[in-house]
Amino acid sequence: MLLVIIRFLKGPTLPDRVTAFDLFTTLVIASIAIFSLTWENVNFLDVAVVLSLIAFLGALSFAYYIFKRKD
Amino acid sequence: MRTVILQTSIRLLMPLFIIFSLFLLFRGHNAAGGGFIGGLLASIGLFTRSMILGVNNTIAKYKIQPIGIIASGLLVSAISVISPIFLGKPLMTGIWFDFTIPLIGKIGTPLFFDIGVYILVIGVVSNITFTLSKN
Amino acid sequence: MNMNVAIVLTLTIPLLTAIAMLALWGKSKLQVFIGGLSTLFHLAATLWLFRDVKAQGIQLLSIGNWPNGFGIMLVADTMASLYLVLSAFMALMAYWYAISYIKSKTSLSIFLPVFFFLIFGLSGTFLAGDLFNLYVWFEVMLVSSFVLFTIGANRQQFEGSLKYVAINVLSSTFFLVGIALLYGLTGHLNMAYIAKDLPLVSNQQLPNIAATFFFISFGIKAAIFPLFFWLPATYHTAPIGLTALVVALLTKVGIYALTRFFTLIYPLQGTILQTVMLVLAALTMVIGVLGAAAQVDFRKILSFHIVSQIGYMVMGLAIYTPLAIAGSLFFVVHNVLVKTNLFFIAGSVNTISGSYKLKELGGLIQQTPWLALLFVISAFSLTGIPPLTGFWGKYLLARGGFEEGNSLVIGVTAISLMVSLLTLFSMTKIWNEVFWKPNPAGEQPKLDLLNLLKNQPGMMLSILAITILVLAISFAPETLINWCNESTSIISGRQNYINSVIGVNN
Amino acid sequence: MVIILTISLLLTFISIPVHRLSPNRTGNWLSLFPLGIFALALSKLDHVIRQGSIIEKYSWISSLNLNLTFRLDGLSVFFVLLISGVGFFIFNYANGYLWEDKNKRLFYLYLSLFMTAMLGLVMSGNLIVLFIFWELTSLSSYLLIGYYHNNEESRKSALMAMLVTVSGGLFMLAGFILIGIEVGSYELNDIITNINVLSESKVKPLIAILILVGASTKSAQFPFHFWLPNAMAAPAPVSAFLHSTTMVKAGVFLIARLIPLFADTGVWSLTLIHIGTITMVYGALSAFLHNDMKKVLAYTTISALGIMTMLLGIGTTTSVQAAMVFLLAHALYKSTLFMVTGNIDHEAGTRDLSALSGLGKFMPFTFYSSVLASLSMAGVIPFFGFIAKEILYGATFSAPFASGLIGFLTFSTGVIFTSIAFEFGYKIFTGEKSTMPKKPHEAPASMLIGPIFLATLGLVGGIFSEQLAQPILHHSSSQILNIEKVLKLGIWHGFTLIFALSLLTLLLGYILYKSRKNILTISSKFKLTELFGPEKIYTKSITALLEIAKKQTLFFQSGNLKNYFLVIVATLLVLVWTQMLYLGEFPSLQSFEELTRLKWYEIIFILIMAIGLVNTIAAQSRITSIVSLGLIGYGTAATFLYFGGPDVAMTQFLVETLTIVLFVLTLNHLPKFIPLSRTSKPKLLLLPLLFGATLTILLLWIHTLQTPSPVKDFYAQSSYLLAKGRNVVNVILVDFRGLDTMGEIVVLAIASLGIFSLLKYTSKNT
Amino acid sequence: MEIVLAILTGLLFAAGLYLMLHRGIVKLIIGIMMLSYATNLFIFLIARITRGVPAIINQAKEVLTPPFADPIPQALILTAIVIGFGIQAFVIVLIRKVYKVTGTSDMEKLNSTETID
Repeated sequence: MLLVIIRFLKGPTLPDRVTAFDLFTTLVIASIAIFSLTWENVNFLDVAVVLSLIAFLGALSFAYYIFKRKD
Repeated sequence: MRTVILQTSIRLLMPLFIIFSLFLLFRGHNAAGGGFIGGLLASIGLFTRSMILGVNNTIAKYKIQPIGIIASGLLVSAISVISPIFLGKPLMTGIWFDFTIPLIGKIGTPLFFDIGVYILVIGVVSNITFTLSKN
Repeated sequence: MNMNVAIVLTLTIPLLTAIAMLALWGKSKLQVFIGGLSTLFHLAATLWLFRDVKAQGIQLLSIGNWPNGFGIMLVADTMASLYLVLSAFMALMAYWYAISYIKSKTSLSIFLPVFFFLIFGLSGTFLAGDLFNLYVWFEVMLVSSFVLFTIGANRQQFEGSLKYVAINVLSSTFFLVGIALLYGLTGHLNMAYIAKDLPLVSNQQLPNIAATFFFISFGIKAAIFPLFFWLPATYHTAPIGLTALVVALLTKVGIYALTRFFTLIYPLQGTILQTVMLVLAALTMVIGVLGAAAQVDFRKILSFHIVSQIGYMVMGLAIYTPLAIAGSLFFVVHNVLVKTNLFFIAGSVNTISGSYKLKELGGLIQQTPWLALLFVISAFSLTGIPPLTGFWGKYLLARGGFEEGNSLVIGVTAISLMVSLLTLFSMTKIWNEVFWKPNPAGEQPKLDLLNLLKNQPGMMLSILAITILVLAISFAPETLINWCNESTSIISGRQNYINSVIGVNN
Repeated sequence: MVIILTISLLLTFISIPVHRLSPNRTGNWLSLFPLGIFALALSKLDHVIRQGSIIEKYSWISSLNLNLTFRLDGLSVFFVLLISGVGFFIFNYANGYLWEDKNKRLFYLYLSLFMTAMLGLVMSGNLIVLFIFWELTSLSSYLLIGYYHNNEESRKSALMAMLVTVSGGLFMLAGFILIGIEVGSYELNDIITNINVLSESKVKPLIAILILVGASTKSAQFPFHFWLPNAMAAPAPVSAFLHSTTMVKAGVFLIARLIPLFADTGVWSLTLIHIGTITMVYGALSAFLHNDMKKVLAYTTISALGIMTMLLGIGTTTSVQAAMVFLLAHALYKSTLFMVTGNIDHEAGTRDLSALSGLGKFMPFTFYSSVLASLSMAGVIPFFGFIAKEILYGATFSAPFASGLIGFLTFSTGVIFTSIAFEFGYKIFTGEKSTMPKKPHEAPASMLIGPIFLATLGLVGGIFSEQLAQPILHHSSSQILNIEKVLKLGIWHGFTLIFALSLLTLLLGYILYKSRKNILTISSKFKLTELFGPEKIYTKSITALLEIAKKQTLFFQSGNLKNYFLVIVATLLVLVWTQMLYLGEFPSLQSFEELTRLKWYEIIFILIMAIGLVNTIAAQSRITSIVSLGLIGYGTAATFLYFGGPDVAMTQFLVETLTIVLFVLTLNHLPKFIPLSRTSKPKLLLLPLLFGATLTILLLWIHTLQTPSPVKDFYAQSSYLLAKGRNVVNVILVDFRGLDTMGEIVVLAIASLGIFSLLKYTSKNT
Repeated sequence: MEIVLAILTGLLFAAGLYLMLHRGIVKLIIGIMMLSYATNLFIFLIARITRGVPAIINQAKEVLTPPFADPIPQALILTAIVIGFGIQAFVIVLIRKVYKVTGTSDMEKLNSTETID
């Protein structure tokens, strides 16, 4: 996780950061899953599912932006 | 953004978004979820679709008129708020029907209220995102 | 079961109308008709509520039929219902004005639903018996006003609204922090319960600090010095027809919230905040009126005057004697009527002459003597020339202040009297420049009352109606003064409010 | 009395309809109203003289204990007669004077409004009612002075008059309110009956001063006099009515009214005598030094008002009687002279004393009235002015203190008055005809009735003073002081010292008149009239006020949002810290010990949030800062999650994502960061840090208190049983606190409408 | 934990305000957003936090038994988040418009409404 952060901080280009962010989201999803296991509560798992569904959009919109910027 | 992979995947994902959002909506009273979360999820799905397949395409497919959706969402909520009045009870008094529906649970005005929220959120978010992307 | 049908109607009429406006998107004739009916019904509902409150005391509505204190409660006491009637009346006036003012169909289609959402928010604000609920109503009202300020916007409107929004976001932040602090201290969100439990809190500083957050937050809304900056940046930018209701009531909602908070939840008597409020009230009056003196634009002068007049209302609250608070309430009613009317007249002048700039206007006393007369009544009422309404407000406050006897209070009261002189100064400036001075563009064709009514029917009707009401209050202030006194006796006897809310279950 | 007011009010309302029916004779028709009032008052006179005052009381605002009380007693009946009597002539006069004026319908409206206010003022038996009419006279005077509103001077003069009189009125109001607080009533009768309550009050001298300020501004006493000469911008009938006969005497009236209350207050009579004497001398001297006929008359009026104030201040029986006699004499000759001036101005086109001569041939009737009025002013036997001067000299020379000085000053004033009377009654009408802007001719009849009648009355009244004036004046003055001693008026009192002084006045007056031209030449070298005076202070303070107003507005309302934030937050922090330090009761550090321990994954998230935070601030590009913002948002959501808020976390995740996407979508339309935003960083950081620290402290502080929440427990108990939901948060949202959610979705709907309108409807007209 | 979170909240408040004080119009909105995180955290923390136990009644039970996270602040935050979202979305579009109309992103240049003329 820290490695992701370092990538994020260093950049150097925008796609780097975006990818880092995306990876970060994945890590968050994973950590939530673990968390939900430790507390034995299913409710937390739903959060992970939701997050996994929308994480896609974040990356997509950044891609969209980069796309547009290059035009 | 019209890559084939994305286009295919969103077509596949769309039903998933909708179903999961409805699931969250109806389950909300008893576990994490609810109208707002469900509505947001559904509208994010719609939004993703419109980013990939185009706004007009999405509007055409789902016959979306944001202002109308907002109005109907508000109306559903408002009716569930007001209806107890006709039974001589204060606004928003929960009225529950006796029967339960599998998967959803008990039916009552709070549920309708939540459905109203769900509809409204879809309307609001699609209104915002569509006007933004059209502009 | 606690239910008052009038409260229900007060809230549901504007909500359903707003929904109807959305559903009938584009069918403007039908919308305007329904809207007109609904503003009338809404006024009727508030009057009904007011009558109920007068006859039976505090009216409650426990939303969701939950035991008191656990659900959200709507509470209507005399003050709240008086504000409600006032706001419903102003809504009716603003509606007439707007539908004859707004020419563009697209503006109208946005305006109508938002206008009714605004009424919804206003009604909720006055009825709220729960702090967080109050926050929600505030936001409904604010967001509506954001939208109204930006309809069909020009550069100035955008700039003004951006500042307006930004400062109000800050205000909402303080509000939420205050709510959180009070929840942390008492475990309640219901105002009456907080009021009951707050004195029992072991720590004495934290309630004071929480009150400070509320003071700043409401103070921003009420436009007290030094928190008023958003007002002169915004109020003069948007077309008057669109924002009349906001201009009329928004700051007074701040005053309402201040009065409610500092009489019910956190009695002001003997606190540091009382002194602070007194001093700030004096500064607000002076700075506001000086701002008005400096301006050379019809609407800008009026905007700064709002700030100045807010000072009087805050002063009345801060003096904290029954008479002074009654005076403050009277002043609110007076000011809402008169100041809105002045804004309306400014809009009407603009429709006739096409400008708000004093140097581009002139000669209106010859052109439209009737409008001049209407202006004179409102303007001199604002400056407190007897026996117009402003005088009674000024009198009640001055008497309340001098009676109190504390030297700071007397000083502030004396300042308030002097400020009314400066108010006169800037009102006569408008009169001089707009009405007396020869029109720089040469003589204009005459417009008598009938012409005016034909050219701007809704606008003139509302101006006339408000003027008649102002005159009626001027010559027979007894009733209103009694109502104000009654409201404040309920405020001072806050126990009554607390008991009514809590008592049903105990 | 209410009937009198009703008639007058009716006059106000019908003035415009009457004008519509008969545009050229409006004034004549309307003058019937004051005539009627005069007759009515006359019919009541007998009753007042025989049986004392008539009081009518109507309850008005009972919660404020405020009644509409009117009283017709010796004093007020005198004023009512004066107002309505002169009013009758003024309406007729105005008809001629404004013959060619197109806008005169408003003039009659204003004039009738004024008359109503003035009648109400003198008849009020309640201080607040009196104040209401008082302010109305200021207001109507404003409208009348500014009647020629196309002229900038008129507008300025009107404003000046109003500001001065209204500011005085405010002092007076404060004084009245204090009386009300001390005595518990505003009724004149109650106050007089409870005079000892007021006498024992500590604030009585203050009240006296406050009221005197009000009276002085209205009655143009030094140093508030300057508005009156400027008020001469008004049409002549206004000057003749308001600014010589009636309104300016309201202050004198008020002082007379309140003498019973304050006669025993030292500061009252001292102030009055000082102000009065100064005003008298100052007014006379200024009058002498001016050449504009209206200005000269204005200054003599100021001087005369000074005399009345001084006389009332002296407060002896004779002096109060003298005040009333002089008031009447002055009213008669001064209104005549104003109308004469109006005639000359109207028909000859100028009112410069030095430029006028030989008018007598062309304006015989005007000449006649001017001569008579001037003779009265100079105090020539057997005019009423003579009687007034006799009794005036008598009163001043017998004043209880400084009688020599006061008497001498009064005498000198009399000399100046006489010299001015020569100008008005002799100089301008005789000799060779000078060149004038207009070809002079006699004024129309309606402009002559007034001057001729009033001037003649000055003569007749002098001869038959015992029959005509004595009863009224006796009762008005006895009303003031409860005087038993009967006022005796008559021409002949024998060869007394006073009579000698009267003759001397005439003689010296003539000499002064002869040398006036020379004195004026000398004085114009020194520009005596333009010396530093109260008027300069007024204009300077108005300019300064505007300057300050502008500066402070630009300072506070700088237009820079940053400053607004700074000021607001600074205010908050100052107040919060004052509150915090005021009691100085801080929690001990031990109370923090039982706080929850950290877990490793939480540390990581907090670290990430901190990094995101720093990165957001430091970011050079927009996209980086937005991504970092997302980091914080997700971190917050994770925090919610870890501490038992899956709903909140989910919502936060969703909203966060959506906001960022929205942001990114609009990013192309948004500006790049501007480097200049980083100029004053460290300084700017201070306040936010303090703000953050304050909130941190508050948060921790609250944690040291243990507060049970019954609401929370209730929700825990009844969420499933009563509201049939297991997710308490959701149940709160849709049921317990569903109204919040209703409001919240309304907010969303409005916001989306707003965005819709911003994007759709404004793109064209940018 | 509370101390750390409280400090973090304070820092968020500080950072939000600091960003709002900048001249750049985009920083204003970022500041507003950060302020709203801070407020939400503040409300969340005001009730004592409880780790890992959401306020959801177990299928087997009928009432919620301690320990559980205080649901009231959560409900308040939910409302506040949504309202905040509405306002933020509006502001984002607004600043886009402001920039488009005025052509400047410097807050200090946006003072045409407060001139005296």
